[in-house]
Amino acid sequence: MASEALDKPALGQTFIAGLWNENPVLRLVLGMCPTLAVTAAVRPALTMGCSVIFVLVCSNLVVSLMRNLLKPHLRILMFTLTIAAFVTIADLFLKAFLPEMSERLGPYVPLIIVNCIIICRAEACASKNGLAVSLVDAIGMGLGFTMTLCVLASVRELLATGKIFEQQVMPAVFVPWAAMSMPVGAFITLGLMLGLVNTITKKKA
Amino acid sequence: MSNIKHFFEQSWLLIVSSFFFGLLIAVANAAWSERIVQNEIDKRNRLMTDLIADANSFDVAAQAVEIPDTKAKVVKTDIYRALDGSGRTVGFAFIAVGSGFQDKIKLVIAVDGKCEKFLGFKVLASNETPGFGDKIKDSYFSSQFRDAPAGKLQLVKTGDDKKIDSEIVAISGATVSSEAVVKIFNTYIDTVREHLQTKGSAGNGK
Amino acid sequence: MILADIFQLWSSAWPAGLTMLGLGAGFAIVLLIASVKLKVEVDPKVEQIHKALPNLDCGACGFAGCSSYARAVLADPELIGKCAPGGPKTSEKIAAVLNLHISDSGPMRRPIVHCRAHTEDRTYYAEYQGIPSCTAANALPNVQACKFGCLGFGDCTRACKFDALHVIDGLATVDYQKCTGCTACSKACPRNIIEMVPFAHENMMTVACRSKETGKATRSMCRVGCIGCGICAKQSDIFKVEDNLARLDHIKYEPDDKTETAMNKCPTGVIVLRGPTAPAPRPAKKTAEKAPAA
Amino acid sequence: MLSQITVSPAPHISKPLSTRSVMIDVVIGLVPAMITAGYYFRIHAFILIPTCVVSAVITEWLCNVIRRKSNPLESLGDFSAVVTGIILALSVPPVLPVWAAVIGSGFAIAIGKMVFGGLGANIFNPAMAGRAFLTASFGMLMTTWTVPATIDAKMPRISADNMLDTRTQATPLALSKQAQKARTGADALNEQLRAAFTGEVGGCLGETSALALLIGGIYLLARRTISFHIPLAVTLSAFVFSGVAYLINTQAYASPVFHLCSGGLLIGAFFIATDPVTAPLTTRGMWIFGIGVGTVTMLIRIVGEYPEGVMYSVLLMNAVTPLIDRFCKLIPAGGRPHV
Amino acid sequence: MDTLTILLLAFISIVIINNLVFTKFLGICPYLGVSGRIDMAFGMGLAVTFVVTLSGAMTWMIDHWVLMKAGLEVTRYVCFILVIAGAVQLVEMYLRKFFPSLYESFGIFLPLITTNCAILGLCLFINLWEIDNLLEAAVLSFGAGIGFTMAICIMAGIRENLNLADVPRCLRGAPITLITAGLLALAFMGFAGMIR
Amino acid sequence: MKVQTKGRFTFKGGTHPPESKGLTEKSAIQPGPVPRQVAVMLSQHTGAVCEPLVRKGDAVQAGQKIGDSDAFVSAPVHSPINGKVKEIALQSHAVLGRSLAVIIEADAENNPLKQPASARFGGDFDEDAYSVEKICAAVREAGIVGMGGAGFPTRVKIEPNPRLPKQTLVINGCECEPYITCDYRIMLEWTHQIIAGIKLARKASGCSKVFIGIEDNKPRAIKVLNAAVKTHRNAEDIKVVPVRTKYPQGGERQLIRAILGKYVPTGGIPPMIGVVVLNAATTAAIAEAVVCNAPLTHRAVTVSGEAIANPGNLYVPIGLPVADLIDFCGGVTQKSAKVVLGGPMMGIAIADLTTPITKTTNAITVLTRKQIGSAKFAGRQTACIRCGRCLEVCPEHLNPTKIAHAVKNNLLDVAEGYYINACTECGCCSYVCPANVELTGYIKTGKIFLARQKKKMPQ
Ligand SMILES: Cc1cc2nc3c(=O)[nH]c(=O)nc-3n(C[C@H](O)[C@H](O)[C@H](O)COP(=O)(O)O)c2cc1C
Ligand SMILES: Cc1cc2nc3c(=O)[nH]c(=O)nc-3n(C[C@H](O)[C@H](O)[C@H](O)COP(=O)(O)O)c2cc1C
Ligand SMILES: Cc1cc2nc3c(=O)[nH]c(=O)nc-3n(C[C@H](O)[C@H](O)[C@H](O)COP(=O)(O)O)c2cc1C
Ligand SMILES: Cc1cc2nc3c(=O)[nH]c(=O)nc-3n(C[C@H](O)[C@H](O)[C@H](O)CO)c2cc1C
Ligand code: SF4
Ligand code: SF4
Ligand code: SF4
Ligand code: SF4
Ligand code: FES
Repeated sequence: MASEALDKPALGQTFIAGLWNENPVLRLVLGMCPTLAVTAAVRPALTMGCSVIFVLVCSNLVVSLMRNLLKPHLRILMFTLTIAAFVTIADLFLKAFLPEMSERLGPYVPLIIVNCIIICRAEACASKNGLAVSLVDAIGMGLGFTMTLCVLASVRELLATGKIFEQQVMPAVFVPWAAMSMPVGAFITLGLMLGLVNTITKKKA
Repeated sequence: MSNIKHFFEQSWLLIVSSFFFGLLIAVANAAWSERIVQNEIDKRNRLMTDLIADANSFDVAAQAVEIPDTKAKVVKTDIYRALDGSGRTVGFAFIAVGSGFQDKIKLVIAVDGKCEKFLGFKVLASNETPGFGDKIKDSYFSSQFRDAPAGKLQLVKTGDDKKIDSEIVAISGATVSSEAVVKIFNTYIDTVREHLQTKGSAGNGK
Repeated sequence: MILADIFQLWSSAWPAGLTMLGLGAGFAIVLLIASVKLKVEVDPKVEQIHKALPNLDCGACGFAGCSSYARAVLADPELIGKCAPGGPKTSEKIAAVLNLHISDSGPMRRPIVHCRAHTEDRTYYAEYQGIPSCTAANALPNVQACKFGCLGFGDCTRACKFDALHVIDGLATVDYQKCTGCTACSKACPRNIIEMVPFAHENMMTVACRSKETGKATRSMCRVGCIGCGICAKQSDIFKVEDNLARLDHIKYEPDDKTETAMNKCPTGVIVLRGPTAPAPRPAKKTAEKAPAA
Repeated sequence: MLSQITVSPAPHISKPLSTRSVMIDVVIGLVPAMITAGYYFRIHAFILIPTCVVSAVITEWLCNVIRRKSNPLESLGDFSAVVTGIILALSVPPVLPVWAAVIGSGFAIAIGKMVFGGLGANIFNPAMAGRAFLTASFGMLMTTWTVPATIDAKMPRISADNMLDTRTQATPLALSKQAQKARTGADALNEQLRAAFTGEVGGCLGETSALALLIGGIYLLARRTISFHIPLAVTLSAFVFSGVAYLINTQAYASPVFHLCSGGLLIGAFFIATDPVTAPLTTRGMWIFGIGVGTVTMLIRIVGEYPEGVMYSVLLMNAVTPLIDRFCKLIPAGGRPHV
Repeated sequence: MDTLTILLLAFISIVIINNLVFTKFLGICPYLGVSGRIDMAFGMGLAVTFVVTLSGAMTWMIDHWVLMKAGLEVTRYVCFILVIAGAVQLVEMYLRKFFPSLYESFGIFLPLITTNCAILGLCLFINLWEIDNLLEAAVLSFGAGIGFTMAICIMAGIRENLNLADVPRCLRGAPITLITAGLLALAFMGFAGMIR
Repeated sequence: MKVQTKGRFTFKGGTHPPESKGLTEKSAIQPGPVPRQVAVMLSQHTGAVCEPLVRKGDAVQAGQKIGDSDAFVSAPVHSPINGKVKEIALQSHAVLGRSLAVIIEADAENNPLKQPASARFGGDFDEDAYSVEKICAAVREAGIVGMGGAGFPTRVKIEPNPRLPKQTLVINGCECEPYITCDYRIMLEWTHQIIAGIKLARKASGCSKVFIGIEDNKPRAIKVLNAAVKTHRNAEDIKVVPVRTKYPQGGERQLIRAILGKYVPTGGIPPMIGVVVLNAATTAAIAEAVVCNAPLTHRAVTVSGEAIANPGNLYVPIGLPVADLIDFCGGVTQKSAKVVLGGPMMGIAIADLTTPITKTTNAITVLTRKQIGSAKFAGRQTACIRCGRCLEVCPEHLNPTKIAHAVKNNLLDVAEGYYINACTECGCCSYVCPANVELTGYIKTGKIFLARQKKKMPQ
């Protein structure tokens, strides 16, 4: 308990950490599957990001509430259960209100359940901190994730179709690079992006 | 006894929360399931309306019609009847599935009220390669099916895609996907026409 | 009205709720029984490290999950810091667990490089065109005249995981601010000139040379090498000259006047202070024999 | 007197051979293919080959600059980027737009080679990686061909839309694919054999003339720039595979000789699969690699959906090259040491 | 086509043509994390194959025989993940207790797998593809595991080679692995459309 | 009867560097310079270093033992000249860098040039006069070590050893290194001495078969030895075997493979398969030691290379500085770029010309920049292009590029997995590499790393 009080992080710092220093995709290299799968265009990426924020916030809150009741053997099971429940709700919501997106994202919405980011935050943050910190952490992490997804998706969408948010931005003579919307484009763009981030952070250090 | 006590000590939280979450999901489902079902119907209806211009409302003309697949399997599909404002049958539509270049292709196919002409198709779901197979959605390909005679179609590599007949000109570079679409048409049309004509749902343009 | 709605919801929701209840209870029972029946004893240290880890089983460390990483770290402490989600905090915790067993009394040992010659101080007979590695160069006879001094190809730099050692003008130089005393550099040096010295004082004095050549030979090879003249030994008895080389007993070293004088009187200036706040050694005398050009 | 002497580990002499000389040999080996490309496709060849070479070289230079190499020009001296550029140019359709060629060579060098650390480090054949990217991105452009200038000086394009007179103008392999689908007409393909041998058919710039490629290949073999294992394994396994198919149904499947002479099989066997960087090191590994390339090529040609498979089969076998190398580890002359 | 051919084609298709890693982006985290050495990669592959086969079949059974019958499809995700997590944990404990050597060779990878989306992903895809018999679901699951093993072993081989290369510093580790995976995906496009 | 001089036997791998033997192969062995000062290294062999037996200022006689050791694997050293011990000090040493040497100032008046002993050996030799013990003792006391390279004490090699019984004696007259011709000249000029040495070694080691392996680029040596063997009694089992000219045919593992078709186990030594390999010069030294009771104080050295004004073969005292030898051969021309002790493939490049020659120094090769070729000069090295040439030429069937790159990236376990310790450092791989990767250098370095790691070098 004492140590918990000791390294109780400042809210602002927690928030920023999620955005950059501990950005789940760029720095922790977690949750790569949705990152790759849904970033062919910005719109599904954004939807995915929002769903993740929703699940992250809810599960962090619930876990934070339960944190003193958790028993070691069933801890991970509890997390999984909580997350799965909220993912189901998010999935139902998408089906009900954004049917197009739901179809596009397909099984990648339920796959949020096993997205390492969420269990990671439940374990590393929510199970050790109070409601406020957990909430801020969830939002920070979620936004970090969403931002990264959107950047990646805009690069890919731009090159693959010449559009962003389905709006034409490239001049008409531009011939779209179909490969960018294929797995190749996903892997390579993300790889180069991680490389770029590595260079930037190295320089700062 | 102490075992049971131990058990509850350890896992009451899990049990209670599973129940709680079960309820939560069920409530969400109960609240939104109608919308979800409605969404699907809306989408189908929208596509069917696109195909059958005069359609005003739809009803089910035949349920679970069995279509003999090429893989010796049997697939079932519903046939919907489109009615115009005055209640006349203006066409029929059904959902058809077949394998494309990469994955399954799901189409909505429409025929006219007498089941003599196709009214075209819309892609409900497909996973074809962007830039290749996904051109089946493009109008220059799909418009070839509009008003084509409702019978066996044929895929040709070269020809006039403006001419409306039973010859469908393949998309260059995506012969396979084009072929898949034509094949879906051919798989379904005989059974559907037979069904409609023998069951008497078609032709009595009332 | 509201009650009716709730009743409505409830009646449609209870099967789901009950199923989940069943599932949850079922798993709880099975796992609990299993955890008792199938318990395997593990090393408590592994357990401790395992606890310090985030338990994500994400595989980012390159191991098959947290428990195998825990075992690996215990076996090889150099693997600390591979857990990306845990970050530095986790590394510190693991270090804490491991350090319980390394607890070491006495002053911290830190490396001292027993050479003070920079490139311009040394004699070279020929240009070396081989692999830029001290070990490779040391296998050849004449990469530089002195067979005892630093070669400056930085095998030690590459061995240091903490970026605490750099070759500056051909001489390996320790950055004592960053050095953790891990001994990696001293094991890497093929000439064995990096000694782990117990730093009883902030800065330690040393004879930065290992050359056993005669004074004359040393002079022909290096402007700053120890010539074994014995002046230092006359000032303080912690110096001893053997095999043409003065040695300083680091254990006995005290920063007093005698050692200070010895340092200042050394004709080649090879007695120097090393440590985080050590002053720069006095410049080499230009009078020493100039080496023939390489 | 001895002021210029140096010391270094043994040995102190070396064979008068350098990476550059090896690469230049390959360029020389490709000259016949480039000449036939120029002869049959005229202006297209004269534009595409220099474009690819120049953009490959510039990309490598740029990557070196980005990596802050002390001398970004240094690595250009080994000529490997030139080879990559030429091979990429020779393996694209003659009518590929120049901008696409630039993108292709850029991808080939930047993603195919430099991100792995430059010469020698790449896992995949850079030229083929570039070509695969082009195919995935601009499928239409990569399947649009032209009639050789010697048949029709206007060089009309051939693509699926305007295959006016299929006998003379479609690429041989497209015809073979059609025959496979129709399950008839493969025997007629043999008429094309002579044209495929000299190169008077549609196809990628450098692949059409089996004769030119054979000359170049034999030059490389004679100069010992390449060893015979890979070319032999590729052609042999392709021959066997297509031979079996041919024996099963001569109407549906073209003859093995036709398969060897058409498409990219020969340029693949002699110049692409032999890229030392991306092929196995050991002799046994080379056999496995070659057989893999030949078999997968034929698998794609005969069973798969694409008319040609050299590019994919080379890339696939490149991917397993490290595994091949690992499992074809040499045993020391004195046996494995007993420990 | 007889059943055997269909199963065989389904198997080949999921191993090579619709490889989970290269076309469906599933299981990328362990694919990046545990592909450093071939022996580790192989162990991981085996563990995934084992678990995915088990859970593919089990979730199919639960889905078809329980949930669909009872109209409880909404709880599908929760049930799936609980079944997977529970089964994995049980198998791990069991192996550890009774087959320590087997546990050492691939059991240690099991906990890593619960949070691996290849498993849940495949179960969801089986549901999406409307596979209607248990055998096919099992074969598909097994094939998916084999496909993952193949992919991760290839990558491990490549990475062992890259250890000896001068890869730009900022690209070492995950970035170069991703780029390589991209090129691999490009190479595997050669098989596209081979089986439909 | 026509003598077969074409070699049919060889091994898999190897390469063909330019032989460059024409520079010296016609020059007979002549006495070297009159020494003013010699530095006799106390460590000239594999095994324990000798303790000096003399002190500064002592007067020494030619042939006097001046250093010895009690260790089994060691060999004493002797003064080659009359003179006075100037000091015992560190000297440049080709292998050890700096090592203790007894520095002897020559007695200016009383120092006759030593002549080779070959004159004392005629058309036949009767080894029965010498018992096995006597041969072994004489070989040890004379300080004979292998003169073909590693300098392993010869007594240890030929002495009967019940654990490793020997059946076959192989005499290594290949001299596969470019430039070097001293063994060739010895075989031509000291033919009968060599055969006497062989007979003695055969007797001591208890071998029943003897093969003299000679590369087929030395047809004269093959003919001369063949003829000489015929004049000897009890020499029917001594066979002269021409082997194919290919580097490193003279490596003992390769020679055994070529002649006997047997493989020395990896990490093992020839006695494990019942074989002893002796260099031709070593046999000559054995004969001299046993018959004339003369210690090993002089040896034949080839001084060659394009940068040497008058290349030749010299009979010189061990301990003579390299500079004296080079000067005696007319000094170097301006183009010199590298001074190598030994041949260009395995020799050691030195820069301190006061380095004395040792028992194992068979040549001094001074190369010009042109001979060195593209290698080693900055700008001509590229990354490995994985061409596989190094694998092709490696006589030990290793994967040099994998090993070297593993060492470069400090992955010693990988290097070990590719059998780094099986490398004989022959240099073939570096020689053929088009990318001029320093394969042999890296492998050598890797072996040192490994040895240090194994020993866990105490600080
Ligand atoms: C990357 C790639 C993706 C492709 N995707 C499709 C596809 O989705 N649908 C299709 O019919 N053909 C696709 N093709 C082309 C087919 O493989 C094949 O070449 C073509 O169908 C042959 O027919 P054609 O006569 O129209 O060229 C693709 C080709 C490539 C290179
Ligand atoms: C540790 C060691 C032990 C050896 N023991 C024997 C031995 O017992 N008998 C023998 O004939 N040679 C022995 N040798 C000598 C080797 O077989 C070999 O002849 C020697 O290393 C010289 O070989 P080289 O000049 O090819 O390098 C030994 C060598 C070493 C390094
Ligand atoms: C690569 C290589 C080449 C060698 N070439 C010769 C050679 O040409 N002639 C020779 O006598 N010894 C050569 N040796 C040394 C022999 O392996 C072996 O040590 C020697 O013949 C043993 O005889 P010794 O103990 O009398 O020196 C070579 C060794 C190696 C490793
Ligand atoms: C025999 C030989 C064949 C080559 N083939 C190719 C090739 O197909 N594609 C390519 O990009 N580079 C090729 N190269 C050049 C070079 O090896 C290649 O760019 C390297 O992969 C770059 O690291 C070849 C080189 C040689 C010696
Ligand atoms: S201290 Fe040793 S390892 Fe470091 S540079 Fe000097 S010689 Fe090399
Ligand atoms: S290797 Fe270790 S002891 Fe040496 S300088 Fe670095 S931190 Fe200090
Ligand atoms: S010879 Fe050189 S370039 Fe060829 S594989 Fe060996 S190290 Fe690489
Ligand atoms: S130096 Fe070693 S690795 Fe190279 S060829 Fe010779 S034995 Fe083989
Ligand atoms: S997100 Fe798919 S395995 Fe981690």
